[in-house]
Amino acid sequence: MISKVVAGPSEALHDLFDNATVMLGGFGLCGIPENCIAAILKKGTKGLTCISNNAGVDDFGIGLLLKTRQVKKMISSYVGENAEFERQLLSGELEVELIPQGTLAERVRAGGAGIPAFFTPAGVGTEVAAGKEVREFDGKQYLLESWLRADFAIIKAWKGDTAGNLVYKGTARNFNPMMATAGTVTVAEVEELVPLGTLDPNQIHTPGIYVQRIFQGKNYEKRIEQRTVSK
Amino acid sequence: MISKVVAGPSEALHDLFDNATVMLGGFGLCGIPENCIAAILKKGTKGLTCISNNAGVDDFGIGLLLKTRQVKKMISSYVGENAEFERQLLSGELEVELIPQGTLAERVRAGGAGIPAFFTPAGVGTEVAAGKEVREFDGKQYLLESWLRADFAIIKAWKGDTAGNLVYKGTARNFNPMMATAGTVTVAEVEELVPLGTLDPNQIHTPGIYVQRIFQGKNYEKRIEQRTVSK
Amino acid sequence: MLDKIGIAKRIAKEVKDGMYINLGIGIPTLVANYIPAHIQVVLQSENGLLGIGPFPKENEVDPDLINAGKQTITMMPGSALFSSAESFAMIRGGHVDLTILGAMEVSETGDIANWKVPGKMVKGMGGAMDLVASAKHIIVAMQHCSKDGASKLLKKCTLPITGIKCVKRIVSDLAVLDILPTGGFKLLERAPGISVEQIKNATEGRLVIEGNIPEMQL
Amino acid sequence: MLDKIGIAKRIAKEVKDGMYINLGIGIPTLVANYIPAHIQVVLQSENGLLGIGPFPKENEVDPDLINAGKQTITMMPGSALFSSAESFAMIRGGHVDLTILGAMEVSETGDIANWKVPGKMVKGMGGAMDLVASAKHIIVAMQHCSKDGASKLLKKCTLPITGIKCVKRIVSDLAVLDILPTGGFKLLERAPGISVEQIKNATEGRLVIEGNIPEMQL
Repeated sequence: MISKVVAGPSEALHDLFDNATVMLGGFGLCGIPENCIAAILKKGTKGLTCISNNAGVDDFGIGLLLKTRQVKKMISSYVGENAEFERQLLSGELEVELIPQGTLAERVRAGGAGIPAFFTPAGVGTEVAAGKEVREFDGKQYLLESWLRADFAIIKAWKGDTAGNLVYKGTARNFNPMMATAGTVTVAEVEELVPLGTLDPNQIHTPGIYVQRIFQGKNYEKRIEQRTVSK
Repeated sequence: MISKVVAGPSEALHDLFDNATVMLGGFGLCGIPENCIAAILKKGTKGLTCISNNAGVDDFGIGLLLKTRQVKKMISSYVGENAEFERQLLSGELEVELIPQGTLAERVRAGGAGIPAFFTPAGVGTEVAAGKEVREFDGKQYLLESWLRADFAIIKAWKGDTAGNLVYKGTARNFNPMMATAGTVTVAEVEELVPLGTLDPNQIHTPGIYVQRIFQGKNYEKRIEQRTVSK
Repeated sequence: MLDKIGIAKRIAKEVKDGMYINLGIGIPTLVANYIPAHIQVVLQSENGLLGIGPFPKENEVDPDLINAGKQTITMMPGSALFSSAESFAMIRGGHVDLTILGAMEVSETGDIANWKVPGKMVKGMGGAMDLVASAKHIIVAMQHCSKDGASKLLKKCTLPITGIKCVKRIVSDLAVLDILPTGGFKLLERAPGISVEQIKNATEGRLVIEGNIPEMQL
Repeated sequence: MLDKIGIAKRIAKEVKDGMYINLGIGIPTLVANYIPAHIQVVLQSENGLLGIGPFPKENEVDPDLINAGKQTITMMPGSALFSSAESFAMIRGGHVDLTILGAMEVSETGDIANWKVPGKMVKGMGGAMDLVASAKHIIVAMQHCSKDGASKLLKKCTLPITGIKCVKRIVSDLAVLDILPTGGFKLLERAPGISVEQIKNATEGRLVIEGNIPEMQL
């Protein structure tokens, strides 16, 4: 199998362009592509539409890209931990589209799976339903929701091989597997890049077919938002 | 976590009723629930609607239930290896609904995932599209297909724990994981029943939430349809 | 009048052996502390885990293992990890037996409002809309009235709603109530020391009172 | 006139380094044998495998590892296993670069018929309808004419179709042809020893011939 390994995030994102739509994996700060976010910051790409469940915190994750005004629009389910975000939103500098978390996850999966639209009950009767087709099945109402795809899907995995096969760890899996399937170009950063044949084929979470570029990430900070311990 | 372990297939299927809709995992004879099929044969349940990608062969798999006329209807994508099947179909004893394989897989997934309908391109312009809504997205035509659910989903896994968490092996995975999610009662037979905590949480293919009953299977024959070897 | 812990304790009594449960942030999270030891349940975290364990010891903290509230957690023997799509497939497909969540308002037809307050920063609905639209059984943990005494159990929600006709049961600081299929709050239990009259005064929506209303046992 | 191996050899030349490919049963399966050693491709088996390896040695046979034709197979280093839903998500989502399959008829607009013959036992479409409706690039391996000499490259298919406007290229025993976006079979290459006249006579649908038509190189 051909190798999809690139040297690092700069090479992986060399053709990221202004006004691109970018999916970023992660839930809160868990499982986010730290190396790629740093590279986008350095590259200075502007006008990004970011599809990500959350928007990071003020000084980490996507929050870093908000601070530098590289993000034009956020498509998320929850954006509550970020003061700069709030400021830009209230001042009208930032567009935000809020989507129920399960609908977001399924719309991304649908994007990767070639399903342009599907029915879901989430949001029926709420403002989320505005302008959407409502249809009843078996006595229950559902909304028609469409797929989401992106120019770039940027994801983080625990281990990956040179063919792009990926394994995630713990709850750092979250949105990463679906986003991997929905990018025209999918870039995966991994904590451990392993040789072909190292991963058990039965235990691969994301088959390499979805991944165009992969690199060994560095210096993972893995910041914790709510360190909660028991005695 | 509570244990879902039952003694064997008879106990697991004690409440299977005549005219039930039953999903059976497997592709060809690979990954089929051999023990449960034997138990249904013994129990003599009649009028079954079986949702399964294939219909077994004359003397194995679902073919055994066809021979005893326990099956009223087959919902499958390919039923080509079975002479008794052909005879019953031509004589009108057996109803058959043929569904494109990917549509079948996705309809079962939708059943488990609470998605009553979705759009897919498979079958547009063919007889499969008869009576179905056609809609265009981004210049391409799609059919609206509905979910599939069953009274019983009967699946086969490699390993399973007492909470119903499952791991499959090789291409014996196939339809089993989706079907596990789409049964009112899901029965899993496993080659190896292991204690709670034995399976790596990161490597579970089917979380136990989908499984109501699990048992240690016996005497797997694992018949091969096309033994093909290289020198 | 119940405090938060009282509400959590009362809700814990609704939990049955073998249930798969999703707990929202706030009071619902506290419920886990009061489930009796002989009752075995599996807690779902919608970011991709079945089988939430206790918070970790300092030396067990793993940044790759958090709950939906972004808190560090541990797993139980028998836990399973999965993606967000699988997690909400589970929720949407009706596989989670019980959802417990907070609310700012509930209507007498079971509508719930808990995600947005006009004029305040909108943080997003997270998984709440999926949970309320899909759950087989929803129990709401809430204050019966706002700080200025206005009822939060209403004829109709005034805040933007999260889901319609979904709430089945409410445990408030004053009472336990069911939403009737035909509409209305059916009073089941009074909080210790609270009179039916006090609950009447605190409930704007249609309150249905039949027979003697017992005091809750905690 | 090419035999089956000749058709497979010619199709093998269409394969590019790094491609993910789904091979149908019959001639398409043979294509794998003629892909040059320096070209690395990944073969998909729609029953849940990327990275089909050679057939197993007698002592390696594993009943839990078969291809879509139900034949025992092996895996390659870097293989990945998955469910049927994931497999067709991959196919439907356009992640497979090339699909090679057989056909009973192809129309000049790219419709394909390959699953059902009226009057004969219907075995089912299997994954064929998903594959043809979704593939980015489809090459059809087929006989140009039936045994009694009737053309299978038609204005319009006479058999029940598997998919519409999907075939991009045909490699038959007589020729290589592309389906033009506006309709019509554009003749690209002749099989060794076959004349343009012979191909004309064997093609019922609109045949487009421009310039000199070279003989294929195998």
